[in-house]
Amino acid sequence: MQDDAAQKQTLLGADELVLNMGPQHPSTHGVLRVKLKLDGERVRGTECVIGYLHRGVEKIAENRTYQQFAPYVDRMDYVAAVSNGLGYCEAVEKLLNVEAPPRAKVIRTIMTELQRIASHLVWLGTHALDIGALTPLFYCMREREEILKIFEKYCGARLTTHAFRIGGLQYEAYDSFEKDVERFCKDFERRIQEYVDLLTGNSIWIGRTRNVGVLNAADCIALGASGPILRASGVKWDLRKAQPYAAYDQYKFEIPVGTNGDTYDRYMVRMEEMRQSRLICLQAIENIPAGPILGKVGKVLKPPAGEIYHSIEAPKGILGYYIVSDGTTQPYRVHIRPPSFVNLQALDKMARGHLVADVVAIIGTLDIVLGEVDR
Amino acid sequence: MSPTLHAVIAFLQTWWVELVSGVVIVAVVPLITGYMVLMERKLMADMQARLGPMRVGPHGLLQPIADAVKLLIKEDIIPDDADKMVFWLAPVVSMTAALTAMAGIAFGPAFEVARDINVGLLFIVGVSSLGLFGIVLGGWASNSHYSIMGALRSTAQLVSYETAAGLALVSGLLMAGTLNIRAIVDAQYSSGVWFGFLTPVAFFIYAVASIAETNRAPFDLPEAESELVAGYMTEYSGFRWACYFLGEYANMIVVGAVATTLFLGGWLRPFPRVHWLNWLDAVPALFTAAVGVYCALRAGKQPVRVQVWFMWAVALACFAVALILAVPLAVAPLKFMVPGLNGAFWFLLKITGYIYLFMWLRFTLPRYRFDQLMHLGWYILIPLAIVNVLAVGVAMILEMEYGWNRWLALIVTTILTLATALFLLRLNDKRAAAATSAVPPEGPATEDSYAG
Amino acid sequence: MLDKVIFFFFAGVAILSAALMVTRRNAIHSAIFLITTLLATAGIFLQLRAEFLFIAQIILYVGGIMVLFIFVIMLVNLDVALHQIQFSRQKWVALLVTLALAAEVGVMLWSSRGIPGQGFLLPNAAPASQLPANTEALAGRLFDAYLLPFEIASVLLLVAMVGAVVMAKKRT
Amino acid sequence: MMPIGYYLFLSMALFLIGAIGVITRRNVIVVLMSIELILNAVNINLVAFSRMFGDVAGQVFALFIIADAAAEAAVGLGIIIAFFRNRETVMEDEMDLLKW
Repeated sequence: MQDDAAQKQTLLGADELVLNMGPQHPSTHGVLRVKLKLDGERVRGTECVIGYLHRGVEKIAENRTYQQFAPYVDRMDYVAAVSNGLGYCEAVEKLLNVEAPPRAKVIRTIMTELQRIASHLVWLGTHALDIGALTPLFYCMREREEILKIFEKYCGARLTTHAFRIGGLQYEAYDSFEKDVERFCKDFERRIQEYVDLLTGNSIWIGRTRNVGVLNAADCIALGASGPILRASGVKWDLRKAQPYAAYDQYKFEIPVGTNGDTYDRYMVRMEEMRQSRLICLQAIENIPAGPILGKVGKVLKPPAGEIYHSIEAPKGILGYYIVSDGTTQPYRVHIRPPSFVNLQALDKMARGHLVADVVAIIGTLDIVLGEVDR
Repeated sequence: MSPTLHAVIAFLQTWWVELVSGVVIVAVVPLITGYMVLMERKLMADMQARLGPMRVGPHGLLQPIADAVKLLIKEDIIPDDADKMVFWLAPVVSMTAALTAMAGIAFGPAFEVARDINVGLLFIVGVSSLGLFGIVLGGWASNSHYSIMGALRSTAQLVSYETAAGLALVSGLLMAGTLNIRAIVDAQYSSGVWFGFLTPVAFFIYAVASIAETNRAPFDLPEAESELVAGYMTEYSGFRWACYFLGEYANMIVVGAVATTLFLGGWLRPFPRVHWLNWLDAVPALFTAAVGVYCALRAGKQPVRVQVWFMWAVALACFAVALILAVPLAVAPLKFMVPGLNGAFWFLLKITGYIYLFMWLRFTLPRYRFDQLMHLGWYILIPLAIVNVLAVGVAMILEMEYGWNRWLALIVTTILTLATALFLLRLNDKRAAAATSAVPPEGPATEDSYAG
Repeated sequence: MLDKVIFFFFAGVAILSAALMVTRRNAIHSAIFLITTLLATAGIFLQLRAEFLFIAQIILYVGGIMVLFIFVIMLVNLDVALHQIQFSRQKWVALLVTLALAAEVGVMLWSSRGIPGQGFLLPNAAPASQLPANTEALAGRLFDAYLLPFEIASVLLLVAMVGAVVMAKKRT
Repeated sequence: MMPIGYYLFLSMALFLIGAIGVITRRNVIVVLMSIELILNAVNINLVAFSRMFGDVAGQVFALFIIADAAAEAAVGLGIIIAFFRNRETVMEDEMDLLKW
């Protein structure tokens, strides 16, 4: 797209006006620059300029051993670090065709589901703040604090946890782990009702989100959008059910699906997902099987030459790992398919024809994290 | 002594009350605004499961002074090719408009600056609408693209909601029959009931319109942080920004005062003419005494010694005020002071309640989009206000000519207005639904997504 | 005595800001000075005990018409307008003509001063205290003797509104 | 009440300044503003005489003048916007065609 800086900016002339929602704009969830082509107040087209947070993670992976690269994975989607770690560890285990012990699988599932709730809480707080509701943010952060305490007690870190190891877990679950998770889940039921009271029935909230950023199923599939965005458009596709991994096949939970794929449906889908995750955690902590927490994996990992692609259902969507190994201790190539990067493609189609205020709501509902987009 | 000196002394003798209260307004209002900001931050914190400013003074009570000093010391940045004169003038206009409007308010039967000019209420509404210039010129002078858009938006919002507020006031004034503030409150005293209960629809419309007029809560679009950074206030910093802020909060007081005077019975105590409720006169003294006792109890628990003293000082101040309010009740010769002091207490209590509602809405409701905001203003509020004026007029005629009971007439007409309101809302929903379906989303028909 | 002080203050402000309004190059500055003139005139209305007009002037003129002016100036006042010369070429001739007019009216007022019954010495007005409440008197007169002009004025405003909307609509 | 002469001089001064504005300024908007100023001068006269004769008719008429000024400003500015959209300028000299 050629840069139309020479555009004549007339308030009255009403031909195209390029407005920069710059990298430091308060509501672009990190360093994303959106060039909005405006006709008066209506958006004619958007163009995302990304790369401000590019750290070259995939190049670094080529001269790190498999264990050394694990902490880098948490820095990509820093809001849902645990699920990144799970995806990477399972990918390498698949490469080594080693199976994590059942106890490790169950604890991994519990931690990932807690991380999904935490990630959705961050999304809900910032999304509501962008649309003007000041209070939900603090309620969500209060609940997220509980989850982060559990992570801290388990592996010492809150945000970039590096909780899992290739082949299983590093740390045994601390003794009051089950009690903490149960107390959180019991309390979370009442908390979700607080968000519902604040937002779901609120006519201004519905006014701002109903029929905003509509993406029908065909467009979703065409643009490769995944996760809550795909499910809100009516496509019932969730890797936890479609390609079960870790211990998801042992638990019963539904996949919430929306109807007309607008921001309100995506809000309802994510709220329902939080409830489902809570149910999974409750079922999981009833019987965490005893046994070892680390599979038969040597100190030095030399996976056989070859390549694999393994994807999991991260809170934002399908998170895929494509690893090519050349038999040495360091991977030949690691490519990561981040859900936020792919979902961001849908921004242009969603925002077209809406007002500037809606673009902010649409960026919120896409739930993108720039660490993941730029890698 | 020269004649001019005589003239000046004569002038001072006749007008010293007005001059003193004028000076009091200009000096005290910034302090009140500071503490309103603190009250808002504390309330917001309380509703959001956190503590709010706690660091400066006990429970953050000295925070406004710290804010004021900070704003005074802050560097005053003027954008390079901004229009110097207009850039300086805009915040001043916005602040003076709000402060002059306060001159018309009667904070109690005795405390009034502009000795009841017979266009009292209109004066307040008229002068406070001049604040609009502060916003427009501010947006224009800092010639950055964002602030011009913010200024244009807030002007459109102010102009359209002023119409709705004006019409709502008209239906209130129909009941009162006069514009003079003292006469309005006397009319409510003689009718024994507040006009807010007689014309509830007008009160509701005025409440909503006044929120929009002060750019607050669900209508705070101009400084919607998420979209246009800070609207017309983007380029302002330091003291100039404080002027804008002072103007906004003073405007809130003005709007609250107008609503209280016209709809909540000004300085009348609730149920003013019900004699067996006369013990309500003691409530002001008891209320302040209760606050004093609370502060005294809490003083012991303060961690830092200076905070203990401060809490004791606040407790003593409350007890002093309680004493001032109680003594005239008991001592016979001081009886004449009772209506003045109690009136002021009730007036301030009602304004605080009204502003508490403003703040409450700000913490809970998300923000309207600009077209929804204008849609609400023009398609729903203004027609409803017009219908309400007609309805109240009809009610007045029914009551005077045909001798209906006043309450019956007003209930009938309020139901009539609400019926039209429902009709309006249904009409709008149908139209809105038609509008969205009519606009074909530019979906795959025009452009194949696979093409990317 | 107080009346004189107030009158001279407001008159001075009015004339000064009117003069500034006419001479400013930037349209926004002249609009601001016009607003000050209007507010000063409102002050004079107050001094003449015409309270309702004082408020009408502030709300209608300054709050209504001047907002319109500033809006249009903001929309139209591009930097291209600033560079063009603001004053027409024959401004000195115009100045001369107006001063001649001023001199003529001045002489007329001054010469009639001596003749009783004309000029300054007209019957003295009633003191301020006996004046009826201004708003009520105005309303009374407006709605009985001048009801027809009142209706015509509302029709005039309606026509103006329709005209303005049609004029400013985009030619789509 | 002060002698009427003061008010006559004040309104004459404002009227003259307005007239100068109308004649010498090239920017149409400032011309329109000067006309508003002239209307204001007339208002002062009306109110002064109404105050002197104690008859409120003058003030009623002043109210009508304000209404008329509003109508005139609205239509005038409408014309200016329509003109500006076509010719990108607000200078009087360019308004030399009856139909463009």
